[in-house]
Amino acid sequence: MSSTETAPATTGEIQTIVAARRLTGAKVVFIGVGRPSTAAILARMVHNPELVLVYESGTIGAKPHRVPLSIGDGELAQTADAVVAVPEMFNYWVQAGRIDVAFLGAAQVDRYANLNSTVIGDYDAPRTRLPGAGGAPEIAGGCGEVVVVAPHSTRTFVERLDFVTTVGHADPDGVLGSIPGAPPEGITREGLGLRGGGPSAVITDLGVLQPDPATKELVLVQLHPGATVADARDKTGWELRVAEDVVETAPATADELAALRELVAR
Amino acid sequence: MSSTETAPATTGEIQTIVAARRLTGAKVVFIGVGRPSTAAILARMVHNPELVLVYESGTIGAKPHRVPLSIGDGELAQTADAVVAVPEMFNYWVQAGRIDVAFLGAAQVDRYANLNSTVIGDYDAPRTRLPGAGGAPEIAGGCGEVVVVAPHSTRTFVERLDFVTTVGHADPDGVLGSIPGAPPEGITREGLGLRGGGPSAVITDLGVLQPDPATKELVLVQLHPGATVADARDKTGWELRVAEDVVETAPATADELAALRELVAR
Amino acid sequence: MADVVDLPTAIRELVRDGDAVALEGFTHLIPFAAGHEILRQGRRDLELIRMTPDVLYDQMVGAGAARKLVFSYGGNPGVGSLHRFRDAIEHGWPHPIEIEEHSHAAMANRWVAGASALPFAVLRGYAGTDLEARTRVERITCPFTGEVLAAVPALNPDVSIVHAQEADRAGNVQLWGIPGVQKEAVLAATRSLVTVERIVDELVPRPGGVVLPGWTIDAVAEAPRGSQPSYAHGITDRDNDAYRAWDVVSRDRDTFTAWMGEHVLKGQAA
Amino acid sequence: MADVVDLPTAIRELVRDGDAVALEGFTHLIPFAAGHEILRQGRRDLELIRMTPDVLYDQMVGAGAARKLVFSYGGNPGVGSLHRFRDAIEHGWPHPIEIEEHSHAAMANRWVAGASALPFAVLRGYAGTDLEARTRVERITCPFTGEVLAAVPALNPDVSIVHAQEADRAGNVQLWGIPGVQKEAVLAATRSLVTVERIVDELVPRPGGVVLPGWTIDAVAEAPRGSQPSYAHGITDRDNDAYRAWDVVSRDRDTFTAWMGEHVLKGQAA
Repeated sequence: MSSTETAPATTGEIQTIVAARRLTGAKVVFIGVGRPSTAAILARMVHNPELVLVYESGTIGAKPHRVPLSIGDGELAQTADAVVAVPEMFNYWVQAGRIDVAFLGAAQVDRYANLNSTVIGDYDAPRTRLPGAGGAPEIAGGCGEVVVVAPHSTRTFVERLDFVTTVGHADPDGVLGSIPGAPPEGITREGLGLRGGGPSAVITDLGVLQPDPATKELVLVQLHPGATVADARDKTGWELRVAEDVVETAPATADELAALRELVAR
Repeated sequence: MSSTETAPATTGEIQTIVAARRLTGAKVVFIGVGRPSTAAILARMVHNPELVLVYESGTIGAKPHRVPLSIGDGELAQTADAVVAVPEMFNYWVQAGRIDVAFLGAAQVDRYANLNSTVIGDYDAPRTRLPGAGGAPEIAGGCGEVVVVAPHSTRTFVERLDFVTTVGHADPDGVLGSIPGAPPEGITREGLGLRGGGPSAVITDLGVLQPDPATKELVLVQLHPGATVADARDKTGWELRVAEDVVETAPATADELAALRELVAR
Repeated sequence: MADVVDLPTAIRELVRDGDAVALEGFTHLIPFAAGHEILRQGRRDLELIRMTPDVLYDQMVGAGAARKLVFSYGGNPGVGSLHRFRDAIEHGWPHPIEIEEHSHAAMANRWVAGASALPFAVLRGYAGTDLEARTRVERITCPFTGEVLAAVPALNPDVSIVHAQEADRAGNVQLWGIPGVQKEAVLAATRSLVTVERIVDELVPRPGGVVLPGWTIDAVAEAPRGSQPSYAHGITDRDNDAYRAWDVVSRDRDTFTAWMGEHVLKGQAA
Repeated sequence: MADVVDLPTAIRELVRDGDAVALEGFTHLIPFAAGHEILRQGRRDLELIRMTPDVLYDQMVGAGAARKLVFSYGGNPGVGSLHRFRDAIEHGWPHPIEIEEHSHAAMANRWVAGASALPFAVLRGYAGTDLEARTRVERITCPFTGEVLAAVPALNPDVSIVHAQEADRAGNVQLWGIPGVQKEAVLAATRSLVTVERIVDELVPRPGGVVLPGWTIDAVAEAPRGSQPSYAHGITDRDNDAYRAWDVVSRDRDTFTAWMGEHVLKGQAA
């Protein structure tokens, strides 16, 4: 297919395509619905046909042809290598650390990639009540690494979460003071007993943030075509650190874009 | 079939037949191999066709046509209503108290129907090493009632167990001093936190012992045809209590005996 | 053996005002017909337990049947918010409800403990989160390694209700496809009801089949299409349009009330 | 993905002297061929873990391969004693072995904890028994009810080996019939091997089928009839006569040694 006949990638499409690329070398990915599911199916189509998709409904090795609306659609069970009960999924598979990569979304993300999916405002008198934890806390605790997929805006990228639903890199220097029970000098995820590596990237519609290997603070390391550092700073609710050598995201290839659009149209 | 053409029941046969009769009103029975298994299959043939047989191999509602050699014979899985993994069997079914009656054997039985299936002699220098606990401790802890099936002899019916593998009625008056950690005044099975009712009967080749409702000490309440109180006393390693109104076991009916012999011959 | 009865009879006999009631089914086999019958019978003041409240509990909460909600994810999967759930929590409509929320892993393990007659379950979880102060979790130390883990209390509802594909006339049940926590929910409850797509002469073992013997269940009721708009693997399909449409219906209190009157409360059998 | 290799290669790569090794299979699918290959390769000083040692561990203990035995029931089911097991414990032949014994419920829960990456499991058990002083069990208090329960440590062997009916060429495994603790044993181990009756082009889901994805297993080796004299449901039958005959063979040290030389140690492939 010639790219000259194809409309350019939207920011949402490039976000999905960048998420899919991160799965090129992965073995097993844990996914929820929406963009992460689309990205993982796209990765199987384009980059990594052997990628094992795991959904929290208990379907291991699902091979969906279409993007499922729920994480328990019948096609997932029908095509899975194994279907297990929910307790087994969380105990034998997630908690035991058998999953390489997990995709998670969130309503709020802080500079250490901690996540809020519980409530906006006060817990007892919420401005917006969100769905709640679901599998996220233990998925982020047990999987090898976590990739967060979220829209870049000051509503999402906040100085301080209204509620810590899921620990990313905690509060290693005590800057946020948001982890309950943590000492003033801060606490790491290892210090909390979490076993997986935690968030390795946050993929937004503007670019990619990654934790600084030493401080764990998120750093802008990559910008999608057309996005600027100024955009990213404007849409981040804290003073965003920017890498010295921000790379530009490689444009969506014709194959990626065609596969994505074909997938979404199924 | 006319009983005049049939050889009289052996003591082993009458023991099996009496065990089977105890299942006339039972709903769900947990059984091991050997005589208990034969008795439960016989009960399904003669007294209680709806009786649910559960084996610790995970087969629930097995309908064996032949007496299985092991508790995991293929016929049990083939004919079961459900087959579950061993952890589920012990956690969801036994521990949760879903089984009415369990049959257990033992190498030693004391006057409170506590059982030894671990060792004869000293644990560290055994005279005879027995197979060990298997499922017995938790089966006896969780099932509604336990029926012990054992040969009547002073080797089996002992004053004091060499090893307490399985608690029956513990040591409610401190007479035995055999329950580890129990106070001198004794301890009941309820005091140990055991939930099922414990042993309701011990069926031997001579008769039936049942715990006194108040003291829990085993009392001879029934004698099989031809057996005497003196026999039972001789073959019991403690001073056996005998009920005032010992009843004689109803002889094996022609139907029972024919069914049992047909079953064993299959 | 389970009594095989009609759905209104089963609900009348098993569900009482004030009960802790679990209608389980993880994205699959959600017992909508039974939930609707509970609403038609006017049950009130219920503690509603479910990992994923979904559209069904949105309807039950919006109808005012819930005193308390115990859950781990209150969303309309792939669509967005549960608007009645939000309205109850954010604005106390139609009346305020108590909530007790957990993570999925904790809820799943609470079900396992309940089915096992254990008072609690152990997991690696909750450390560092604000959930810990808002829910029922304690720290427990491993007596062998000294490691500190989370303990969560067993779930043992008064009644659990699940939907399955098939039962035989003795009330033995088989379900297949995504098994969720249905077995655990039935085994953990004091009373239980299974609604089924169909009653068959004999259960034929299926790949992935989970069998619940009839003697572990109180009642079985036939409810064809009883998990719609969720689905019964191999028999009905998930009605994704109905999930999307619910987003519109449920946004407005009056629209919701009218819809419930027309589609749920007026109906007679499920 | 699991490597699909021949059995001698698999054992050579996965089992080392001194390892804690579990060959599991609860009355069904007992991995005899793999155990025999371990003996042929002369592995020594093993900690042998199995709920039901059965004839296989009687052979391995009698052959002197075990330093320690971890188990819950050491009998020849339906026949009687395991004479080599008894001779080792009662008389230290061919050398003394350490034993660590549990109840079935405790061993099963130890496997669950091991597969779940938890350091311990909780059960109602051991209270009032002499086992408690002879094994690894601690008391633990429920933080919600105050009830005192038993805690047992997780099992996490260096290697687990199980037998199954089928694998595909990518090493995905399916077993059916009595599932025992095989899944847990594989998932709890650092390394794992599954021997199978046959390699197939595609795994067809079966009623009661338990699937272990190839990516959770280190190696798969074809071993037709590899669980005889136990059985592989639907493929081979339990050889009850061999279990009865073992009672005679194993009673006498010399008879045993001769039998092993002829039937196990001289053999080449499994």
